[in-house]
Amino acid sequence: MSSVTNHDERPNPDNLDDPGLSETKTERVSYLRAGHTLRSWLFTTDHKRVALLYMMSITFFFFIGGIAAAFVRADLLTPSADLMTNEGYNRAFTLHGVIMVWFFLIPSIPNTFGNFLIPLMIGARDLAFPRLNLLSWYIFILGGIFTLFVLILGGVDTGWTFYTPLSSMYANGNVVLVATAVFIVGFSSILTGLNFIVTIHKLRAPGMTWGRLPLFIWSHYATSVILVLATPVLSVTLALIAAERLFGLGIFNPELGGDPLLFQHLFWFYSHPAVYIMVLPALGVVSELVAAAARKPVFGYKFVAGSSIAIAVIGFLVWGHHMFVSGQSIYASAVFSFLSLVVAVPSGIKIYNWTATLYKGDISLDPPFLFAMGFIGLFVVGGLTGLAVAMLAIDVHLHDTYFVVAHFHYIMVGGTVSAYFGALHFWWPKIVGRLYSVVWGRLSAMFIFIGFNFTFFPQFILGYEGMPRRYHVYPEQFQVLHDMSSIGASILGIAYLMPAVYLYYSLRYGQPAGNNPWNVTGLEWTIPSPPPKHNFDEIPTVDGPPYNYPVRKEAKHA
Amino acid sequence: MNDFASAWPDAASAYASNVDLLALFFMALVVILSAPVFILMVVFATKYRRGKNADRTEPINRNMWVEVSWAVVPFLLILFFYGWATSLFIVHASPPSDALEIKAVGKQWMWKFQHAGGQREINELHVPVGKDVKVVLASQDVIHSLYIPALRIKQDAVPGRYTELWFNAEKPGTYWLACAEFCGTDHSAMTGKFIALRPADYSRWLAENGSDGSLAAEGEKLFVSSGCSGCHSPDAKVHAPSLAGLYGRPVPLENGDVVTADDQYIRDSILLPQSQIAAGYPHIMPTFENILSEEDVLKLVAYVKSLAKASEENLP
Amino acid sequence: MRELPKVQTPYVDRAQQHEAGIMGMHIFLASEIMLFGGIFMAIAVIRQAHSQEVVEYSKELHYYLGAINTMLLLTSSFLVAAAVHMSRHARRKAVLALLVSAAFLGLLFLGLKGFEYWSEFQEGRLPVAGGMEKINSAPGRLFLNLYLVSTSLHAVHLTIGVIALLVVAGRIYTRRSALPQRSVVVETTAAYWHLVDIIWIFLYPLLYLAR
Amino acid sequence: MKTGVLFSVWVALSALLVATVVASFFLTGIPSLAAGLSIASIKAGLVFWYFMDLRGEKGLVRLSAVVAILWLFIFFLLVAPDYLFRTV
Repeated sequence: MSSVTNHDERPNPDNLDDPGLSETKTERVSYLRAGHTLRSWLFTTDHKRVALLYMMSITFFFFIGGIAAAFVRADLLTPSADLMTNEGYNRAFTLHGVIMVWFFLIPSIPNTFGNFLIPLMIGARDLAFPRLNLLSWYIFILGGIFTLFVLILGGVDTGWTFYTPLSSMYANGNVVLVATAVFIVGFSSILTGLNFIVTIHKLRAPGMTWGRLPLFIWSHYATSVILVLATPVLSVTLALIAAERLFGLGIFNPELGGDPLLFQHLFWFYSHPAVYIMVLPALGVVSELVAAAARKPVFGYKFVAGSSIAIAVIGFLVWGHHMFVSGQSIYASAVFSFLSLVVAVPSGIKIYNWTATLYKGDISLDPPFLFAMGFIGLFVVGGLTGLAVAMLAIDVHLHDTYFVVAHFHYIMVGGTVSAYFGALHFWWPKIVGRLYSVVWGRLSAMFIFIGFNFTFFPQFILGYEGMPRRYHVYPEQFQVLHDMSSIGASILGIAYLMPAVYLYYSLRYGQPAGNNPWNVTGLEWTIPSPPPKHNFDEIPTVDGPPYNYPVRKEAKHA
Repeated sequence: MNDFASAWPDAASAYASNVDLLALFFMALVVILSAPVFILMVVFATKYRRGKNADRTEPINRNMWVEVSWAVVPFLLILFFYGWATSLFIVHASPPSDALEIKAVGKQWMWKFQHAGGQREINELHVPVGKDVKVVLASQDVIHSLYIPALRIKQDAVPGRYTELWFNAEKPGTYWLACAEFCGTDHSAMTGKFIALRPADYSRWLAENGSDGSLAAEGEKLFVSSGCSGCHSPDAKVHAPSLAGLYGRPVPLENGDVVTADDQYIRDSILLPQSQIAAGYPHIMPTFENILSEEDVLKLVAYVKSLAKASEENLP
Repeated sequence: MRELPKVQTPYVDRAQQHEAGIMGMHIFLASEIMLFGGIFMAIAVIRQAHSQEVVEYSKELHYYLGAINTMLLLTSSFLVAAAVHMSRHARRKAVLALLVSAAFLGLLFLGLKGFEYWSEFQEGRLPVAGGMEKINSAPGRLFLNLYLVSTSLHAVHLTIGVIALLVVAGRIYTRRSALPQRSVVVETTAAYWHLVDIIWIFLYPLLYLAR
Repeated sequence: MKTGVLFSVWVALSALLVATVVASFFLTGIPSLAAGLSIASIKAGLVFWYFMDLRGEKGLVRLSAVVAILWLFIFFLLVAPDYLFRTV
């Protein structure tokens, strides 16, 4: 067990014979060294390299989106408008939303860790359509370039939700360009989802039955189904908005007899399931992390696997809960409120089953597990406050307030980003072949958790007190809580930067990881770190259930 | 009047207190459902920490009944709250028929209110306490949302249709009102005051802000000045439906449907006249889409409504 | 015959590769169905809200041209289905003839559709600048807008389909795709073509025959 | 599959096309819409089943073809209560 890096033993940069410093044997034949030219990266069809391309691009977009958030929080320090104009503020939060949703959260875990791990976990040499995989990265980048272009042109001020007729007729930003950017990036999502589904169906190694799939795979399967079925609806809706702006199409324009609420139906039919695109992969990651930390099979494997599929399916039936005060029929609201409660059941199953998994485990407190614990805590708060806003009478009060802002940040940022960092800390040794400083990892896990709560918990109170979201200028009574939130955001911002430092450091000075630094199960840990280009010299045969840790029959006496 | 420093926001109506009660009980449920997870996670992480000596024999990996129970029991608890929240919501969504009616128009970026007596105000809403008040919302441009936190209610104002909001304020005072739906540049400036007055004060306020005439009277002026009377008056030569006694009655349409002549129908007939043509009349009414503002249309609706009442009174 | 191409990277055998290709295409088609689903939803809502005008303006569309176009697509679908059948039996020349004639019918469809747009423009019923003198109700214009958007989106798909058919025919002609081993390219292209046909099957009654 | 079968399906499709056009002359309102949509569904089913050869495919491919239609059905089903019962 070499998971703990001792700083005294770290390789000496002056000693060129130090095995920790120079290129190890496995590294020399790994996918990382299979071609050193830029061309070998930009035209690669290796899923592992495409995953790294994605990782670099989404880190970049996370940074841009984060800067926009910093502007927003800095401006909210005082009740008046002092840093930005009203228009500038609207552009800042719109940009924050658009970039974080479509260029960070949705591709975050699936396109990086999903891409990297799905073939490794099921014993395949690559995804089913390797060239399509690379193409989807290029499409993603094309969409990203459009967005950056909009940024240079001055941004857009509709909010990431593009509600009509504001976006279609009244907004004066570059709505068409942003719609085009999101439209393009949607195709990247669809192609990735398609690739994952076919891969999971067709490329499982012999013996890797559905009942033996890691839970990470199950949740990515569920995510892919949503990607394929929901994204096209968003695409066509954005196309209709563009047509509305360019040619006066009129579907959402009441002056022609159109209905602005139709947009909301179409938009949320995608965008509610999109929340599950963001969170399902995170749930899969946490299942892996919890099992690995406890060295035990996940409690109730079938329930946890099934709940991923259930979340994906039921997640399509609840979009109307975004429209309780929109003038939607009250009968529709009652139905959607009920269905929204139903979707809590499979999420609850996961939480309780993870907790049960820890019972009698052999629990490691390494960074990945700390991130997983952080995830569970934030996800529980986010989920249960989600139930609060699914309650009709409570939602009428809380809709479009900071309560909602806090709720979805707990799920999407607290949850998904914690899981993303958890995954990064867990599989980093596999991806780059080097170990990082565990102490710093634990510290950053704790700082992220604390900073996050500091930022977003006050927003629950703000919301209940009636602070509407997307407000630039606000009554003075809200200032204390807003300031707490902004201070928390600065802690969070620094905490997010910490891993960048020690992970980068580990690239050069980290100890070689060995095949299985955490001593856990899973096909990806049976091959060298970093993996060779073709993953498996010989396609493995699977003959046991997942998380097949030895069960201790007798009490161990010291 | 308001204690802005208090953490719990003011509740200015019985409905608001009911919502608070529901929220408090729900918060208790949140604690009940999440506490076991937090406590057990910490307990397990401490007790079964790697390297620590603990009894780890015979761990269990599945138990159907336990799993089903922790799926079903929380759901049933939540279901109880669903019933509670939904019944409150239905109260919120059903304005009493005899409520005092105030018209509100949202436009970038202000709220305009019109009282039945023709009193108008911008970004301020004066209402009497202890009376059911219904606000009919319209929007001139984009979607807005009238939000009165002290009443725990909000409702979107959607262009192209009317929506409603009602309340019965109990505590006199000045509260905050805001636009909750993002509506463009000065969204955060679209706020105002919600002023609940004792009935006597309200009457005084109405008198002090008296206008040239009631909403219906202003509608009548528009009816003449916009040219509606040219066709719709009883002595007009053009074959157009008479509007006397129309409001609230069923109207047979050309395509066989029958609709009730409510606010929305009258609004649509003015702005989208070709959409629901009354049976037996030619398609000649022009649209007033770009001629009349939402406020004007509300006045005309009030006028047509008053014609119905007038004709009822004339009945023997 | 040239040597058979090797099985590509992630696959262990040809059957697996074939099945993956077919499945990938069907999943893509599922996403296409959802794409048009948004349009169908818009048609449904407009129809429900303004049935009177939808019927009135639908009657003005050239339903017989739409019927001829439907016939062209159904026939082309038949030809393409036959091509799939022939490709499995390595009837190379038959496959080529069938694919090319199906593509030709597709082009005919596009030509006829273009003629239809042109004549509607002449009649003043096409909701584009200079072509809508006869449209005098707002919901009517909305319906025609929707007609234009959905049929042109369909036409874009059909154009892609024609190109795909011709490309596949070209690959078979130059023997870059050997039959029957690479019949999967014919099958997947055919599946796309059928889906474009099916979308038209629904658009036709909804737009042209609203009564 | 024999080309003969394909040809008879083509004949059936053409007949259904004639049927849908003829029906539009006699029916109006909801019955007309219902007729148009049911005939279209039958036609789509024939194309799916025979032309696209789902008949010969494995369950999985059939499922992926059906699932989108099912999802659209869900979409329409849940949007309906809003548009049919919207008051005010």
